[in-house]
Amino acid sequence: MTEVVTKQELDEAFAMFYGMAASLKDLASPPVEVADEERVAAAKRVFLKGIDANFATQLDACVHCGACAQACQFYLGTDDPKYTPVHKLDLMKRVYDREISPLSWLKKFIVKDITADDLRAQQELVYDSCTMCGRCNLVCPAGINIADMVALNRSALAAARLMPDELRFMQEGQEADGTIFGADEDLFRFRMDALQEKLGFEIPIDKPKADVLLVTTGLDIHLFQDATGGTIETLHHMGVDYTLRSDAYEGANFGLLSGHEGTKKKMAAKLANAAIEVGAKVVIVPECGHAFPALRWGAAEALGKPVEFDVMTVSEYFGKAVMDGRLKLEKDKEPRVVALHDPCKVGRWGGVFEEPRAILKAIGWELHETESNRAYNFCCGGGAGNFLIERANPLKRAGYRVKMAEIEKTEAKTLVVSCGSCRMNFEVGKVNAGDTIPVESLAAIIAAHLPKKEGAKA
Amino acid sequence: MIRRQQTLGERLEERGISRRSFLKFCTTTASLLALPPAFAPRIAEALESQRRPSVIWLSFQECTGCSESILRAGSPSIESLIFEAISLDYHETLQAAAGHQAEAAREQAMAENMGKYLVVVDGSVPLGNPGFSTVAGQSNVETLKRVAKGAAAVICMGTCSAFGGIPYAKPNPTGAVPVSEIITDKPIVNVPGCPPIPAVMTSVIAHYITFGSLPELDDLGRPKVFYGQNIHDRCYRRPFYERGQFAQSFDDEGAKAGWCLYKLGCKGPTTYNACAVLKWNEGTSFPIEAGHGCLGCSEPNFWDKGSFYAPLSTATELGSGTVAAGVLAGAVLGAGAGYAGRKMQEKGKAGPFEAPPVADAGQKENS
Amino acid sequence: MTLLDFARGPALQGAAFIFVVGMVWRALGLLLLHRNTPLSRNRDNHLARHGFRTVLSRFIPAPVFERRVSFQYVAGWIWHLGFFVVLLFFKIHVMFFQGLLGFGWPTLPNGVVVAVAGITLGVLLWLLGRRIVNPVLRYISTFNDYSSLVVTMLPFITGFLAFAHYGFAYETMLALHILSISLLLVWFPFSKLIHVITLLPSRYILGVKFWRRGVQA
Amino acid sequence: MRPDLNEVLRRRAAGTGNMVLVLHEVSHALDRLARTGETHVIDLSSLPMTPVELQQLIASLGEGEVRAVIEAEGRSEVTETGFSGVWLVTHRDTDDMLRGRYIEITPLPEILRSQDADIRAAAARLARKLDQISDLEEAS
Repeated sequence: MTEVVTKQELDEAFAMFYGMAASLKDLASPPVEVADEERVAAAKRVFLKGIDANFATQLDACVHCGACAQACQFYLGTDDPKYTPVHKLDLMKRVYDREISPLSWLKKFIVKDITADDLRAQQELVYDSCTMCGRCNLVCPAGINIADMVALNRSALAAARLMPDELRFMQEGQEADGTIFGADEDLFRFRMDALQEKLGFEIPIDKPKADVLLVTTGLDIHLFQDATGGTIETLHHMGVDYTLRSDAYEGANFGLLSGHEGTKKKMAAKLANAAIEVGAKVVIVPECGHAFPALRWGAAEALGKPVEFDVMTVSEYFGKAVMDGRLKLEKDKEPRVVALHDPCKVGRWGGVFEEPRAILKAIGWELHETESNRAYNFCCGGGAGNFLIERANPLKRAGYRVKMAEIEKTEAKTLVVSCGSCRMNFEVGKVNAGDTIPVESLAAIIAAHLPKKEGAKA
Repeated sequence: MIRRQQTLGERLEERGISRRSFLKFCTTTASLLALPPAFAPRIAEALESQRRPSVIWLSFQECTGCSESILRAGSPSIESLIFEAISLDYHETLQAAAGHQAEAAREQAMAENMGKYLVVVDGSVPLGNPGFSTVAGQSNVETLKRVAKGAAAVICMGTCSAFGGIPYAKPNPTGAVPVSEIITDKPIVNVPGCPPIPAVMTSVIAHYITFGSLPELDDLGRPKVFYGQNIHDRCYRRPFYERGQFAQSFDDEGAKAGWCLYKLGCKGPTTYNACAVLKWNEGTSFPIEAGHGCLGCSEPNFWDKGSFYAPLSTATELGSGTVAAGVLAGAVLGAGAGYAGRKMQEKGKAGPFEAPPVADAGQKENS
Repeated sequence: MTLLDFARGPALQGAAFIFVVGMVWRALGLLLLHRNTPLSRNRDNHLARHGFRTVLSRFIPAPVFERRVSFQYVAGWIWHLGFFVVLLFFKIHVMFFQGLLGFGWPTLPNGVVVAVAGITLGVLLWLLGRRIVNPVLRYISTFNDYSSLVVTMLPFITGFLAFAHYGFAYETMLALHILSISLLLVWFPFSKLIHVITLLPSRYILGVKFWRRGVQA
Repeated sequence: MRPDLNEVLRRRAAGTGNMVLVLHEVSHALDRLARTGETHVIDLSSLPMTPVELQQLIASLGEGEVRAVIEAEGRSEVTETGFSGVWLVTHRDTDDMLRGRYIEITPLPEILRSQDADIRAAAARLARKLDQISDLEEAS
């Protein structure tokens, strides 16, 4: 592996980036003045559109058993019953009961209409204290998809222009520039040039046709260069026909995270169209949790038609390559004891579980599973854009503690992560909690275990 | 008449009936009235010293089963003693006098005992055509009103006079009603049953003579001591009910083994009467002991409460028609609600995503 | 008309009518709503089968949740099973159904049914207490939750009293028992008890959602 | 298939359980009689019991020294049970049908005693008889 960034450089970049992220709120433009009735009307439109027969059935299936609280790390971390997952759907249920429910003719007389104040109060519940990790979905005896309904709540609040300032800043920024953290094309090219220099081979950008479209993200461009570098190095090593595109390099989608539908679809469509244009069979999204669902499950929705290309996240792509022998990795002489974090958006919501484990096995590392693993994994505590929301810091810490407690129990010496924002959240959590366990990118680890001689070919 | 001025004690003495016999009667009467055995002397004392009350018996739409039950003519028993205690001045079936003579006897008894005599009624009163039931050219309702006017109390013997009984059952062609619907200003004791247990009447009269009042009545005007408990609670087959051992048919093993007849439609649990304790035919048996479920004959409307052979806990009106109507109505409502819901969903798809800003805010609009 | 006549006749009939109307109304109303279908490619080709697998697998909690939610799963199991055992295998109830349907089926001895009913009622009471005491449950509980629990318990209480000939007279208790069932029937379609028709479909929906994404949950 | 009659009888014999209750009541009443002289009557017809139970009850009380028969509008039987002070009183009517059955806890059941009214009537009757005898003697 070529060290594209040193530990010290990374720490410095992290400190700088963290400072920037912490000031997002102040960078955001003042919120738009909106009449309360308009907020309510817009939120209702989103709910009415979003509550389909499936959601309706599930809303009518809840018996208030309270099991979901026992799966939620924000409840477990705070013991505050208001963070009970299904409670977060109460507002939506009111709209459902009054407007769509088969009993709406009766419920209109009983259930109170929602107000703008209700919407404001809802912010804390669906942004600060929920990362839509979906763990509650798995404990629910009724199988209610609470997480996706929280996502619908976020959309409703976004429509009511009540998203948190940090996310609004990110969403507005991406709506305007197509990228995040100001990682514009110049910075992208600058970073690629720098990587190219260190890696010692040419990184294909804007090839007209390629089998694989590689996407990166502002977070990696700014900060986690090791992840991007590792991915590129491994692709190069495998001899894959890939390219990056200067007009479609941003994998993050703050439309999805903030709940802003327009931005969500716009960003997904942009990447999808680019993939179609280069004739990609596979789009590799970076180690960025939500970039995967945004494209894997969102591309076809954004275009309004099925898409031909596959979408894989880095760990999935290389994991499959390892599993079917296209990628050989060198075993470490002294195996390291590691724990693996399955990012919610890639694991529970994406079905990528065995691929990263295959990689760890291939390099001979000893994986100590956390008690909750694979689909039952705990969130890092700051997913779904929450790592940017300043006022949610205490909640993030509570969530982090729950997660880290499981990791500590495994007695692993290193935590392997293949998600930038998880990694970011772990780093911040470590600083706050005084933890020292190293958190490493899976992509960088793969690159570090590529055979020295050019051997394996795709 | 001289005889009527005598007390019971004098009459007993005259007839050579011993005090022991009388004590025996009083003891068994106390136990019928569910009074502690210690009450027997008080009953004895009262019966001995009181003048014999005059009793007028009116028969309307009835089958004479009640009279038969009371008199049990073929079997004079200790109960017949009560006829020594009363002066039965009018009873169409029993009295020797007939025609005008009989009516005259009644008028005389009424005049002599105005305000003090007892009226016993068996049979229901038709309010339809007066011709449905008349005696001596007088419709039942007229007779009842006339006779009851001077009565101290009315005792309704049998389900027909107490609750309307079988003439009252749907479709009630004669417009029959129970006595209580016509007479509202006199104390009424209902002694329902088809027929009623004879001892009940003697006991009521004994009570009336002893205490000068009617026994305690329940909300249906029945003496509580006889009608206070349901047949089920005192049924000797009750243990089988508790164990869930039910005869499934009248000829199965369970029936032979004397299991509970609940499943065969026994109305014991909802029928308030003393049959299970006093029994019939001088304490020989009662319907359940004979192997048939209770019909509930002493309860109001017993004839119209569904099959005698359907268990009590079954629904009487619920059927496939109800369900079909429900499905239909539900389908209409559901289709309407579904349509309305779809319209709301479609409404959500119209309109902008974001709430429009206040016009003069001058903020950038980015939707 | 006595209370029992009313209960056995119009009350039960009316309640059953409302029950059927409500259930069909809600079921059809839900089915007729627009249903969003995803456009993205599935990771799994046997969604229907796997959806049913989720329907079944959710009857027991995943091992990782056992420690925290086993109690309520087990409590739920016990009282639901108890409810059906008492409803369907008590002799007198079977007689009721026989009167309604024209056929019956084997029953359990009364002693067993009484024991099951006692356990069921005990669990229900405990769940009620838990709903009041447990902070999470107290927080999320609404009138719908408490009323549904009480309305579910009433037939047990009245049934016990009627069977034991305790409290009011038998026919009054029987009438109250039938009325409490009527209340349950009326309350059913308009309360959270509707989960009887929505819960398993809800699991199926989530099962399909997860399996589609390659997650066996 | 014919039911096993013995089995049926055994099951019937299980009964209402009231037999033991009655025995308890007798025991308490007897105790009171011994201490305070207070008498007590238990009306057996007011308690549901199977015929078998009644037989058992009577059997368990046993038979004592006194057995009296009263012919008064039907036969009545008064028997002292195996427990002194506990009497079994049975009233029948002229058809020999059972009218009542009582357990009396008393030194002497009231029905056995000659009744005051009967005594008075008897005295009068005897006096009349003596008058008749003396009249006859005078006449002879």
